[in-house]
Amino acid sequence: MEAVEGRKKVPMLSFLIRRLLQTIPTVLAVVLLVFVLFSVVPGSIVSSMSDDADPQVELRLKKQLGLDDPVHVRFGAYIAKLATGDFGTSFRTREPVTAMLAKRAWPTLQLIFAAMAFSVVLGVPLGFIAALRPGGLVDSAAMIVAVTGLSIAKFWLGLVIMYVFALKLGWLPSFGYGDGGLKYLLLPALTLGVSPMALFARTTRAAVLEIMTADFVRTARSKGMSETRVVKWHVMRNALVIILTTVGLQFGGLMGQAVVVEKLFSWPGIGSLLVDSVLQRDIPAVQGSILVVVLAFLAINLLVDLLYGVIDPRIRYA
Amino acid sequence: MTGAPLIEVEDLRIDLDDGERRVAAAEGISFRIDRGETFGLVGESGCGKSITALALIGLLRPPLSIGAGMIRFDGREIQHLSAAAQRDLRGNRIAMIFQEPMTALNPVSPVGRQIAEMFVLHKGNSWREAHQLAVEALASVRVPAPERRVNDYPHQLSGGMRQRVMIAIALACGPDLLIADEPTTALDVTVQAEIIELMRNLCAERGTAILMISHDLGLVANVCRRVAVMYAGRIVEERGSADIFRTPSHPYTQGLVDSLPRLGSRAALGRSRLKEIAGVVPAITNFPDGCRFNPRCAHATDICRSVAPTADLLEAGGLVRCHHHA
Amino acid sequence: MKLRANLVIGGTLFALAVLVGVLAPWLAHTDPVLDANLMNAEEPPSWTWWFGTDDQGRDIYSRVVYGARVSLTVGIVSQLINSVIGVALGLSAGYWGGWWDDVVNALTNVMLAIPSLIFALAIMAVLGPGLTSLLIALGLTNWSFTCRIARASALSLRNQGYVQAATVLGYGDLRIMMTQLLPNMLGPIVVIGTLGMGSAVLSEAALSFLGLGVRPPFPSWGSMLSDARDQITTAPWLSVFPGLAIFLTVLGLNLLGDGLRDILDPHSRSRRT
Amino acid sequence: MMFRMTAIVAGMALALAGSAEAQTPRKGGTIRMTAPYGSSFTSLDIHTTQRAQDEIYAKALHRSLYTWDSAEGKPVPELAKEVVVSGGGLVHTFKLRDDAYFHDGRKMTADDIIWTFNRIMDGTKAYPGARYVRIIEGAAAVEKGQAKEISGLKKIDDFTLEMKLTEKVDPGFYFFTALTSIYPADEGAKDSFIQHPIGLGPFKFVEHVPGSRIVLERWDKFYKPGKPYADKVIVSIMGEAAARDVAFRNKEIDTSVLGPAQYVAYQADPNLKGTIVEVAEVFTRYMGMNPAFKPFADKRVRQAINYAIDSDLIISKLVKDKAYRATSWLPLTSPAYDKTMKPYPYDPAKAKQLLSEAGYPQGFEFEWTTSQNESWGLPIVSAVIPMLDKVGIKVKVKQVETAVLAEVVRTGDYQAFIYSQQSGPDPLAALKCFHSSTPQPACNYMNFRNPDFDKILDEAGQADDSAKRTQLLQKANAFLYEEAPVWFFNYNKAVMAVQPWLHGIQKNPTELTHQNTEELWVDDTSPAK
Repeated sequence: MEAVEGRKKVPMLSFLIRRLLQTIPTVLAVVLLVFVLFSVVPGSIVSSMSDDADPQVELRLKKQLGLDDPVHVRFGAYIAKLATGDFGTSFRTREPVTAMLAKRAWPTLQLIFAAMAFSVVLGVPLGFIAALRPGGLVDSAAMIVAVTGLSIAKFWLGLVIMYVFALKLGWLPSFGYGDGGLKYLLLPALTLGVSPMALFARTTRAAVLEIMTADFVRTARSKGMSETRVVKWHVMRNALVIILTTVGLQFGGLMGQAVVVEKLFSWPGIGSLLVDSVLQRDIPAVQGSILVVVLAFLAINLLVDLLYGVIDPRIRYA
Repeated sequence: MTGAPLIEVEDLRIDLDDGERRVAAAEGISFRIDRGETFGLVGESGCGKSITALALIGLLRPPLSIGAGMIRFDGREIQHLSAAAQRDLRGNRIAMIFQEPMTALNPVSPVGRQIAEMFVLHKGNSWREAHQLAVEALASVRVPAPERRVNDYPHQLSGGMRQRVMIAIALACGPDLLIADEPTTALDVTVQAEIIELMRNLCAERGTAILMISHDLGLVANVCRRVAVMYAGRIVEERGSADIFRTPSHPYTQGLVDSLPRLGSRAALGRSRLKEIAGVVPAITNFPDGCRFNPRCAHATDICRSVAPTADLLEAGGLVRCHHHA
Repeated sequence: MKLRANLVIGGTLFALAVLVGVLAPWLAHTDPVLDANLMNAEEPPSWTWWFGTDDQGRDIYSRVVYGARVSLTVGIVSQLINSVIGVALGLSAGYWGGWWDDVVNALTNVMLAIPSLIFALAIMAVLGPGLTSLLIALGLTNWSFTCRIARASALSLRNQGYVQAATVLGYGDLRIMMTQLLPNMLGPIVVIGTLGMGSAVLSEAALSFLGLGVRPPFPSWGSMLSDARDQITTAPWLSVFPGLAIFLTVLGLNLLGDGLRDILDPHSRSRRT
Repeated sequence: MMFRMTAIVAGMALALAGSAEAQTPRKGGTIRMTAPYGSSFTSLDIHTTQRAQDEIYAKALHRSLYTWDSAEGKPVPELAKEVVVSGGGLVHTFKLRDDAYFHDGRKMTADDIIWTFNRIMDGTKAYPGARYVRIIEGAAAVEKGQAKEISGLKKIDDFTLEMKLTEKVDPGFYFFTALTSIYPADEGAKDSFIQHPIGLGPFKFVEHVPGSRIVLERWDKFYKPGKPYADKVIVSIMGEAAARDVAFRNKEIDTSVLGPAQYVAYQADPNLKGTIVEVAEVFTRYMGMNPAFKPFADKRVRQAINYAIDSDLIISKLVKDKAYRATSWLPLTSPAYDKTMKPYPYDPAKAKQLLSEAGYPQGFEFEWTTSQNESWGLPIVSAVIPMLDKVGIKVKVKQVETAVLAEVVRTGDYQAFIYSQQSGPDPLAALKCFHSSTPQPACNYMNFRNPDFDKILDEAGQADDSAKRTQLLQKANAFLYEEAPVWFFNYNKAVMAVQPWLHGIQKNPTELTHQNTEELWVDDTSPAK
């Protein structure tokens, strides 16, 4: 008789746990990488604290911070503290890095998710529309816009957006976080969202075009379905699987670009903290910021993996 | 051949437009199928049989299009109908089963839903009703435990099961014509017979005509009452199934019959049986002048190389397109 | 038809940029660094100064022309480093498998987890600004996709008949990888490389903006654009021309990449690079 | 027609501005300042940070023993009503205010000041303010861990404090910055303090959004009657000049520090011209030359460099006149500035001649360490390179981060560097940086050692008569001109754009962004509520 594959439903929880365990080596490697990288950084650490500290004070300070210990001892100590959620103390502000990061996390999340929402909401439909009449006017226009969006230097685009929407049109505030309200979020999110939007439009178009040639689309048409229904009932969900992959990966790119956008718009996120800390040799803060970005990225991709299961039944958490 | 035919194709030409020039991928196609009749279209891949089927159901997509000719369905010309009117026929009165059940079903949609769509589209049922009808449809194609299976996704079913689902979809609205394009080619040999049997029985029960498309003359002759053989975009011979085996008139048909294994061992062999005709099928863009079979034909004469043969009526019934037919 | 337009426009733009870079000494009117004359500072574009002059009186046209050298060096060399690393790791991992594959996989996961611009920023901070640092920073941080593709192709190719035949003939691993596997995966790698060059040029601009770019006085488009941002209203030509140079070059590379993909890698239209 | 219209409107705006100045200060409103030096504040513990950025908010939140009086051009007592000097100029007795309240409502006493200074000298913390407090006798011992409390500080009663110094200097120059802000005793050591700082200033802390802004509101028990005027002060962090420009034009902020390019743009714009406030700051920009690098050991080479560079041209074309030509070390606003002094003229021939005399007729090559800074960094270096090239001197540029440059300068790990160094307001302290006794990491970055110079400076330090003292300081300054340990480039001209509705801006030469916020007020044309 015909073999029938059983339906194995591994509980999502165990999948989650396994995936979390899998990320531990990655996280450790990132910590090690950043740690080693910055153990060779030029410029003494104490000089980031005070201009002309007494040499004795400097020595005492180094000892206090454990900077005289060999690298592996320092690394061990750092990991041990990390495990308790302690990212160390900032050289620059003398605050716990954990507290600094906590204050910066929300604005960055806001910015990244707003940019992501904007780029998905605009880019995906644009790609769909373009794909419905490949080679047509809409398609050509959309793809020109998309490839343009991918080819512009981000900070430059941000400046232009700032000039146009804040100064010339006067619609929105040009900078800052204000009271955290939406109007402050729009311009930075727009700036950040343009290139992923372009990317999503292109990916979606390519995905839809590819799926439109699939056999099951022909089947759907043979059922007497209109093109709109074909797209809605059969193409959309399949395209989403591909788009979702791009979205997950693009979060990483967004976090990188957020550094530029946050600096330009005086947005108080992890990115501007990172740049500040890098320029001022505040190593604990640099390590903390990078680590948080990496953790966030891994978490988001875990979420994306879970979403796959919702969208694509072929994926079972086995 | 009594009564008005269900579908009548007259002098159909299908064009291939690759942007620079336009060539006829198939031309001069004429045949008719009566209500409840089984009709086969046989030929090597690339001979134009599948695009002919797609033309009937209105699924030709660029670069392919209908260049000339007429398709009359149930007394109505359908080749120039509006897209919406064509959609009303499609699935509802003309249905189609495809070769590859693995890819012909949407991988991210439960099979039940894919059946239910038919009822929602053509019968105006609600999704809830359609779902119930889908269970019944699954049962009718003898899928075990249909209440559970409706919620399965295609990857959870075996090849044979999937093709049963395809049949359920195709027959859901009780169409007048079922086009089956190589319905069993991708399946295990043991499953093939079951599927053919199922399809034939269901169609017979409902009075649905079948247009079966295959490279396998034996299979088609077994299922269908009449058979047309296509070569290089043209129908070269059309006969009753029994006749075509006994007295093949076209040299190509002859070759096909000769290449068939003896009765009884037919099912055991793969698809390499057509190889025994010497030479290769010409490319669409490079059809030879005269009779298109002439480069491979043992009986070819000068006229075969210059003048395209017309379709001649045979005394015993049927048509053949050969200067030297018996 | 459209496919060719991509290729032709993209190829032309990129070739033009390369040509300008190569011919810089002949195309430029003045030395981009030494011919500064503060008496000529901030002249708008004219017949004498085609693109105007900057605040130090240097000819922007000549600087943009020479800037092509720096920016394209950054784009091409850093991407070359990425491609070599990616292919070497991916190919060997896919071919040999085993523990080495695990190691490469883990490494790739780490690289994927750190956004490349942030990683490049960290490396630049450690190495200090400058062209060499930039090449290292951008060359070490963007190879994970190349690696994945190379690994996947190697995995699927190593069981092919002709590869196994080569093994039977006693070819060495290196020889098999170089002669049997590499040529068969070159298509997608070239496509990723082309698009990667474009993003490297943009990353250079971004790092310049963050204060960690190429070390002047030698001009790069990114540093010129970044330095000109305060004068966007008073002396727009300072930013327009390097900005245009970046835009056209990256646009060219993107179009070229698309075009190449259609030809070399037709099955992966939707694969992200 | 258009032009006349504009002129009339501009004229009206001027007239309005003029009459507004005459108005009595309005109570209420919000002052929206900007912090332009980077994308964050370092810390809410102002003792830990010496960045100019942080003092911007600290001027509203905190008070020190002295404050800088921009009108007088010197530090004046702030928390003391009277200062009596005795003991040969070493003992200062402060009669403290009895009406200064911390933002938690507690009255300030002498204990708070003693506690604060002891804290700053905590050697385990390396507070940058230690450099100032060290002038008090016994402070260094506390820093080294040899004593618990500074012996030179004595509480006479709650509102009388005696301070004994190690040197005869004006303590005002040491205790006017926010680095020595007075904290409430004990409160200042609590963990909560860094989250919610408490000071003596005219505004109290409301919130800090790290990387974005600090919000402060009026402190009703501030000791100056009727002040502060405004209800609220917002200090927004805006490091990007281009972004700040948009925000200022868009009327989203009340103050914006201008760079050279924007200085020109604002001067050219009739709507913005009136917003410009400028002041000569006490910073000297220069190229330091390492005497350990052989060519630079020769005075003639150092002079030749001063002759070879057309500093005036760089200042007018590149710095857009946003600087004053440096004659020697002491800046224009310094009390000991000699107005008769002339800078090195641009004379490449003379430079070549000096180089020949020094044995470098073909020139030489040196490495020049620089930051990216637009006013005293790379752009300047780039402009100088071709000028030095003309006299045969080749330059290799080494670009580093500002933080690294500070380190390079302190350790002497350079052949030449370009820098901006505070050269005031106290001329004696400024010139002390060239005294042999001053170690290189402190501020003697060129490791300058010259007994003749030391002698002049020591005399100046001992002089009781201020005219005599000034004369000696001028002599020392002229001595530096001759020795040319550096290329004297320029003194900074700080430029800030201020919206027409913000009044009371003080031209503070120590740092223009550091404003005594209680003097500021906004009229009702401000778009902020």
